[in-house]
Amino acid sequence: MTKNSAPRMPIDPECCPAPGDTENINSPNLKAENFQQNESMNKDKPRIGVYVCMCGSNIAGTVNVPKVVEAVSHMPNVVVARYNKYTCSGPGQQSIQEDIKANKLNRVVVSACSPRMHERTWRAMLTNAGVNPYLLEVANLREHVSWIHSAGEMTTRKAVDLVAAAIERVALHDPLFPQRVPVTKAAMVVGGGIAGIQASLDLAQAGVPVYLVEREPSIGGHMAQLDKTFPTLDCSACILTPKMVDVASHPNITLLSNSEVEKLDGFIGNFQVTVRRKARYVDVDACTACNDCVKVCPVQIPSEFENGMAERTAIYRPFAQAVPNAFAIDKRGEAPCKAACPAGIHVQGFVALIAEGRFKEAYDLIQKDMPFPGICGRVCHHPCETECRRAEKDQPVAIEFLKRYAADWAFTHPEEFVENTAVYNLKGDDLAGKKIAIIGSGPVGLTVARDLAANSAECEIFEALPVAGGMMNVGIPGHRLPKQILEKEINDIVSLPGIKLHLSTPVSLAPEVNASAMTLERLRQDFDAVFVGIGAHLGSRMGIPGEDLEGVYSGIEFLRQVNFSHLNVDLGSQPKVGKRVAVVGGGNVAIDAAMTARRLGAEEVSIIYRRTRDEMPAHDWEIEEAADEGIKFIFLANPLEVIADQGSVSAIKCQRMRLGAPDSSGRRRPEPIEGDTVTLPMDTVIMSIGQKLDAESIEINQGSKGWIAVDPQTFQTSERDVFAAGDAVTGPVSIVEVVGTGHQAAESIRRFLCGQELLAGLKQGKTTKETPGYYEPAAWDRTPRQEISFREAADRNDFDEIYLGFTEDQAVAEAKRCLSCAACSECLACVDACGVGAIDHTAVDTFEQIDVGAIIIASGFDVWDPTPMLEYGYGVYPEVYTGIEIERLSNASGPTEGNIVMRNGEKPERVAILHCVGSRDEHHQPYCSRICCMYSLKLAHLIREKTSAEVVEFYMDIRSFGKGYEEFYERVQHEGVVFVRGRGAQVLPQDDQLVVYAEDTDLGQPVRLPVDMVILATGVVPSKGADELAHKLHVTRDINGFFLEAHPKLRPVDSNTDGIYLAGTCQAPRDIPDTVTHASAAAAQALGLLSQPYVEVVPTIAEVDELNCVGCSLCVEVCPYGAPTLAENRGRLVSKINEALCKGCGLCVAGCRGKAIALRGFTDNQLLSQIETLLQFSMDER
Amino acid sequence: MSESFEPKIVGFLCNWCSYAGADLAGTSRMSYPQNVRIIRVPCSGRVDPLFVVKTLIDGADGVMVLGCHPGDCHYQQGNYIAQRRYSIMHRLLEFSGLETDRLFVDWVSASEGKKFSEVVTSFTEKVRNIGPNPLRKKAESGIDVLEEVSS
Amino acid sequence: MKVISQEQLNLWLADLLKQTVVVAPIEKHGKIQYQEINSISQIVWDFTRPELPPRNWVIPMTEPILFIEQGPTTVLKQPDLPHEKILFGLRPCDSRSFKVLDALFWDKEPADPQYARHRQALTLIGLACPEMWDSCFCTVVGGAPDDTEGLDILLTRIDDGFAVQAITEKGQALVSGLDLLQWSGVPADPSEARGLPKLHESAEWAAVFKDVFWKELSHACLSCRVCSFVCPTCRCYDVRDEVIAICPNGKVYERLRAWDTCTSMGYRRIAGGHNPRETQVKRLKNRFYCKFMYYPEDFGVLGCVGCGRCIDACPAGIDILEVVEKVDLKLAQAQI
Amino acid sequence: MTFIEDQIRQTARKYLENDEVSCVIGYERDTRGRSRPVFIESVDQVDRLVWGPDCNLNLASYLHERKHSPGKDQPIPKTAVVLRPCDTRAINLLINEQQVARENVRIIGVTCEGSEINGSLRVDCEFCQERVPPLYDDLILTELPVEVPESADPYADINEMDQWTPEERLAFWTSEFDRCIRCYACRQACPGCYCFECVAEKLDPHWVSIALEVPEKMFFHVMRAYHLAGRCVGCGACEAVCPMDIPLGKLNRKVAKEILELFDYRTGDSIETHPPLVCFNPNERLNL
Repeated sequence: MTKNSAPRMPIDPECCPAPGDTENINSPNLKAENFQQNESMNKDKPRIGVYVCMCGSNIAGTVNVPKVVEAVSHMPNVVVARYNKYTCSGPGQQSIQEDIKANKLNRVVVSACSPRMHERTWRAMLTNAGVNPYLLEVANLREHVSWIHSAGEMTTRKAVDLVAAAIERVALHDPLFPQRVPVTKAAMVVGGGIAGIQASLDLAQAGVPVYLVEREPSIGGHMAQLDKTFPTLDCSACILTPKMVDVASHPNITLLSNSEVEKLDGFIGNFQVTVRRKARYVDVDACTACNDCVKVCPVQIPSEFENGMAERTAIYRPFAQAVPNAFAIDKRGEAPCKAACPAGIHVQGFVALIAEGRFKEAYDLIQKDMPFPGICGRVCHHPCETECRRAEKDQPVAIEFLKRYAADWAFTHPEEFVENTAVYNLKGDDLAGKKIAIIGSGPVGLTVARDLAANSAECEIFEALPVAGGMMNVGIPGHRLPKQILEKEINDIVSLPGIKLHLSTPVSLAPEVNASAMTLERLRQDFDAVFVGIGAHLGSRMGIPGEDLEGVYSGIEFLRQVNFSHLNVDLGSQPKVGKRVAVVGGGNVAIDAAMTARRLGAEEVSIIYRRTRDEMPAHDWEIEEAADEGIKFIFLANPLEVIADQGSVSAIKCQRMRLGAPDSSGRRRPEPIEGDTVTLPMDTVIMSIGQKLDAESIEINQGSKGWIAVDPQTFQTSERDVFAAGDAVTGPVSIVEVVGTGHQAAESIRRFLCGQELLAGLKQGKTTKETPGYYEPAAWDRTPRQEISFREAADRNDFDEIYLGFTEDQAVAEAKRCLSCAACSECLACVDACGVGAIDHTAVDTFEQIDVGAIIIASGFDVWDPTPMLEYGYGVYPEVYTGIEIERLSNASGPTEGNIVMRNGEKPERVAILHCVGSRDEHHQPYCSRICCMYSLKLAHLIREKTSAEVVEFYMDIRSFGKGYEEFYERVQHEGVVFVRGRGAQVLPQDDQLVVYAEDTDLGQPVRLPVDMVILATGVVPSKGADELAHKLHVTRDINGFFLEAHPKLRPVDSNTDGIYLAGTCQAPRDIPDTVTHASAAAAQALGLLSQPYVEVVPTIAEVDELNCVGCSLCVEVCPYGAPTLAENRGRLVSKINEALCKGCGLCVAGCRGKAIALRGFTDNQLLSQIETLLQFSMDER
Repeated sequence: MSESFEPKIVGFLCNWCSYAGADLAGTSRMSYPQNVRIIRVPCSGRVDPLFVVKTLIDGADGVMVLGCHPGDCHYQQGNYIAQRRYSIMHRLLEFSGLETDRLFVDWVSASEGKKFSEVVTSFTEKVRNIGPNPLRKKAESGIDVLEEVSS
Repeated sequence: MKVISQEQLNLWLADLLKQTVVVAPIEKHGKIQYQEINSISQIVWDFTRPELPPRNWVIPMTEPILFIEQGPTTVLKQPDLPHEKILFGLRPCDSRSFKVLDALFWDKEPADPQYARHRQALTLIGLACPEMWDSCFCTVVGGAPDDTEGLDILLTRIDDGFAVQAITEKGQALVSGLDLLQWSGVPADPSEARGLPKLHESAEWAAVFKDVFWKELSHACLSCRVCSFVCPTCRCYDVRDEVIAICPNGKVYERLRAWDTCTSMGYRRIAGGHNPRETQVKRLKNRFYCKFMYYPEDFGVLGCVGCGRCIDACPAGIDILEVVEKVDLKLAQAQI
Repeated sequence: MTFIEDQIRQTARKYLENDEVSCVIGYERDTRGRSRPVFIESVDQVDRLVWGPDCNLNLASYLHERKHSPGKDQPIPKTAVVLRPCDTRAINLLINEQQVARENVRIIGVTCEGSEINGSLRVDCEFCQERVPPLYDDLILTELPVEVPESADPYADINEMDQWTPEERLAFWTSEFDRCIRCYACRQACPGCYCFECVAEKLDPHWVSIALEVPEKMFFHVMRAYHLAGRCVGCGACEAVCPMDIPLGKLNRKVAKEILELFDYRTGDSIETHPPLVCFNPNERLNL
């Protein structure tokens, strides 16, 4: 030990003697063997030394220290009791060490400052004196007594109680021996701003592997946004980018951009960090940063890097010098429209393409998932529009009509589609050589055929009718769906290579093999798999008298006959429609039948429905179309009998109904009104009350309602090689839903034929997404939804289409109404544009566990948003800017290429800079943000330099404390910048200008200054997400939300979790030089830890008394670290603690009912003796 | 209630937040009444609610248990479980005849020195108003008992 | 035989109450208990037997038996002398229990000082039972509903008052001042000749010690302490020093004695954790052997007075009389 | 022999005859006509089994004596127990706490008409809606369907006490605990109290004085209620065995009521649910 060497233990200068008075104290060196010779001594009867520190006058000024010593000096086991001026000082410690030797002390009570301050100091001292360091108790007489109470009896009494309790408690201490755990020689730096960059480089330079985690796609942080840096005015990018490149190229640094810390386990020297690698959708290594993707991206959203003053595309690179120099796609979950679409159409994508007039691409995109764009664009029930978020603002985007527009455009521009549009969709050749039979050519059969053919399968479609298209063709009348569109879209599919269509070829599903007919059995022999998509072509019957009469049709049969006649198919005769037609039912088929009957010449068409309009399952818009055409509705009536007159229909007798209680579908159940019937004269009756499977007995299993039974996820039937989907499985549903099930069935068939697991990776039902952070535009244009033009009801007497579609202008205008909810529209244009195939829109977040020994938090700051300070009008008056916005304007790579101009492009003539916006303000941030004065001076200089405008700074105090700062202030003053001492009170507009109102406190006068531009010098706040990060890393934050250092003066880079350090502005506002210094300091602290071979783990951990443990497993349940487990001991299960995992929180100890777990150093007996003494200690001698 | 009644209060403070908060109150010289005696524990989850019962029976007039704010626990979940334990114990003690205000459980962070001094002040005042603890087993100091038996 | 009218008795008791502490059966919390009274009107006259035995008055449930003042020289202090007390209305079985306790604590040297101090301060006035109640079996263990054993005075209810028997000199002296009428009648014998089992001599019990029936009996035992705590003759206790004050020069302890029992689990555990009576059967059997074998052999009196409290109180329905009967049966079987 | 007794005996016979269990725990009548627990180990003894409203213990408590192997290489005995609905909830608790393995227990669950303590219906039974055990292997039916009482506030008595002043409550409990003799019958009869050594008797750590005075008794009862928080099944065995008729159930019912209100939890619903004091919900902020 040498005199006058600097102390190694940190000592609070506020209360401690000058360093010269202190002695060198060795740092703790706790080894069990050090205590071997003293083991017996430690276990002997307690011999306690009590030391009450006066702490100069810090304690002694308030507490009667001699009286405290006197009061406890005769307590049992107390051998020595003394007071000294500074117990933490060298002489103070030495006197204790001498006492230990002279009086064979084996326990020590120090009554001084908080144990959080010097407990380590005393422990080290005990170690040096050969006493186990855990045989120490510290009574806190300073922070908890002398500093908060005034001198007096009560205060001294409190001190006595605390010391006496510490004496009673220390007698129960046992020697403890910390475990040693090796240190993982790697570090993680969280945050890639200048602090994180500096810390990473320092650590890497010293040979430590570093993982730099940055949540944005590029490192650089706020410094990358700056133009010049004060006071030297060197270009920010010029000094930062070389360092960024160093990070990228340093062999010891692993850069994890676009990543966030998800979870932290472990402890100092042995952390396990789980990092979420957010999906970037662009392969960083493959991306050449060529910018081709940006050219095709249809989405424009404000650039964060430019503070919203410029736009960027959804696939982007934050700035040109980004590191890693690769693009990323900004996705905010799945757009609600796409999520709602049963067929999975990339809705936002095709809408975005239409908005840019890229109709061919739009059509191709729709085509990927929807084989019938034109059909679906006309008859879809469009759940996408129901979910459209634009509806929350005004009306949903007209997605269905936009889809129709794209399809119609494709129909009218065949030259753009030289090759069959569906062919490009080729996915692979998995199924080359496989043969699949498809029964039914409806939408589901065609979808399955197309999907399988795209995988090079050979598909043969067997259609019972003489026309293809199923219900699309024979169930939907022409005024809703023109035949030429149908023809094109069906033809697009059946003309694909690998698809063969057999019309008029019915297949019997009956189990009996009928030699003459084509049967399922035979198809199964000839094909590798069979798909059944036979739809629901049989109309249900009511079972009332007169249903068999001539002039009574089922709705579905009626429509089919009419469609046949339009298709020139000779199958039965055109239905005859009388003057008065009754259509029974409330669904879409009923509406179609009614409107068709009218077109066939009926004079009076009535829809009879047993409930009311509110309960009608038909779509609202269809009901309205029908009403417009004069169709009558007779509600609350239920047919009882169709009455004939001479063999043909003459009337229908109906039961009047009323609505009763809701049934299982939630609709109110109709109940007959007894005795109330009505007879309506009718010539034709069309029964449209439901559809059934058109097959009686079939080979595969049927479900409860007669539909084909399939596995709801795989669509496999009871026979392994037979799959089914569509209406035949689900009952009648919309085309888009049928297509969706077709895709799934086709995928199952593909997997079946490839011998893959059918269920693997399938979504279990509809996945409920976590609330996605949809893109919220700051403003949205108020264009209303485009109205589609249609033919007037009076003209609609033929089977020509009712709706006429959008014009090109309408389509583009309507598409521009899209709010781009998911940011990236998933138009997939970038995929095609990318020459190196770096883009994968299906990427998902991945998780990586990284083991490190130390962590440095460098999560930085956010610029405060001054919108809440309404008096300054930020966000209201365009010429009010924040400092960082002017940085971008001034920056040569910024939106104005370095010209500081107003929004109108002209240079300002007078600019006001308001200081301390939101800082030093009890309503916002009470603290000084430290950087604003200096950057305001810098901006003033730049504005003077670039525009010669007059610059007036409204300030409270100028804080120019750093090296060269005051000189810079001087310089700016000489450059003619005007300084007004006084806080800006208000900014108001006046005649194309803004007027700043303030008080000049030097003159004591109000100031009113018209200016062209106002710059708000906003301060800094903790970065968004700092709270979450603090929770994940278990570190605490101060009252303002900055991370809290372990000691404000002596441990400014340690967090209060061992092994986690703080760098830069995450801890407090600071400028670049200070940030870099702080970061290097943090790196040095981390290096100190990482250069040790091991760390010692606290020995104050839980211990099980296995004899008394009943094995109830409570401890196992409550432990956050999984330290206790149940293990067998003498034939029963008892708890055992894994010492390496236990952190000593005592949660299990407090929970253990039988008190079979103890927390070393905090045993029940120790706490009980402390409680007892605190409450019962008497100062009176007996 | 005599004017001179000085309640005895014991506070169990978690080392990481509340004890540091109390230290901060000291460092910031934010004064509060002398009645509280602080016991440092690793976590509010260490403080078996039975300590509260025992402390009251041993003669305390009020007991405070302070821990980290929810989500800030140094040990991840200690304060959450403590919260559940005390929600039950507090109601049980009330039901057994204890005045509600004799037990105070709250969250004080390391930066809330001001809050600490405020809660101690207001709690002391409350307990002073309720008066001495009726559950207390032993007399104010053991000496009184001795005098009784030897007289 | 002398008689005393109820009125006269009340006056006498009121007079005694002025001079000394009187303990008598009163109703508290719906239970009959021997408690200190402050008015004659509190006394309950018609009762079977109090729920708790009177031994609380010689071995209180909890009592400091010594004070220890730690310091440079340790000072020991005895608690105060107990006050003189009259225990009035004791049932003969309960009075008999004092003889049982005396045998251990008082009769043989060294006497238990604290017990002796309590015992010396007591005068016992009994109240004969008018009948034998359901669970009573005093006659099996050598007692009787009108037994005078242990009493200073026995009162027996007759038509219009109480027959007074002064048993001891202390009793004689107490009633000597009273103007009592002579009565020539004889109180009815309340003993019942119902089929109570025969109690075997202590030596014979050894023969059934290993019988399996003990194990069967113990299945239901909950290892609680009810039977012992209601027993007038159970006298096991635990002693612990507890801090009552922490003074600058040392702590003050009181040495507490509190009831304990052999039926509870930790009773026989010794340092190091070993427990020779770890199983329920061993503990339960000990209770009966203590009453009927160990105690008579060591101290010459039966350890049971036949009050039947444990029969009524046992939550598991363990019946001491059934045990006696079972032993009789087993011994009879063994002879055949 | 009643309808219920006949079924209990038949079930016991079945188990013993098939050697499925080594013992059936039920009730018998003693010579004085009172019910008491009985351990039937052979078929010829099954006719001792009885049932009645005074069968008010929780026989699941006896499983603690039978949960370990009786000796080296001997299997853990299998036991059938006659249980009321509330009693069976204790089985779920004990399985959750790793005390009892389901395969070692056969539950003879009795459809419950309510049980009595000292001849009057238990408070819990007055409002009990659960007449059929939630868990059983054999369901013992009553001759007539059990009438489930009108659902009323089962905690009316507790709510009333909550309205009292603290002084009144303290006076009430002081008077009740005054006569407690700390015999621990309540604890011993409780299926949830199964520590090797209760804190009330432990020397190290030394929490409670041996003194039989009100503060010690209060500590003991408050501790027991707290330790049973979220674990008490409300079987009332503690009250049934108390020789001093202390209304101990009130403490447990108070806690059960709070647990239900705070955590929507009832003990013993299933073996998976942990008592609420063992787990937490990070989003909850309780009124402390």
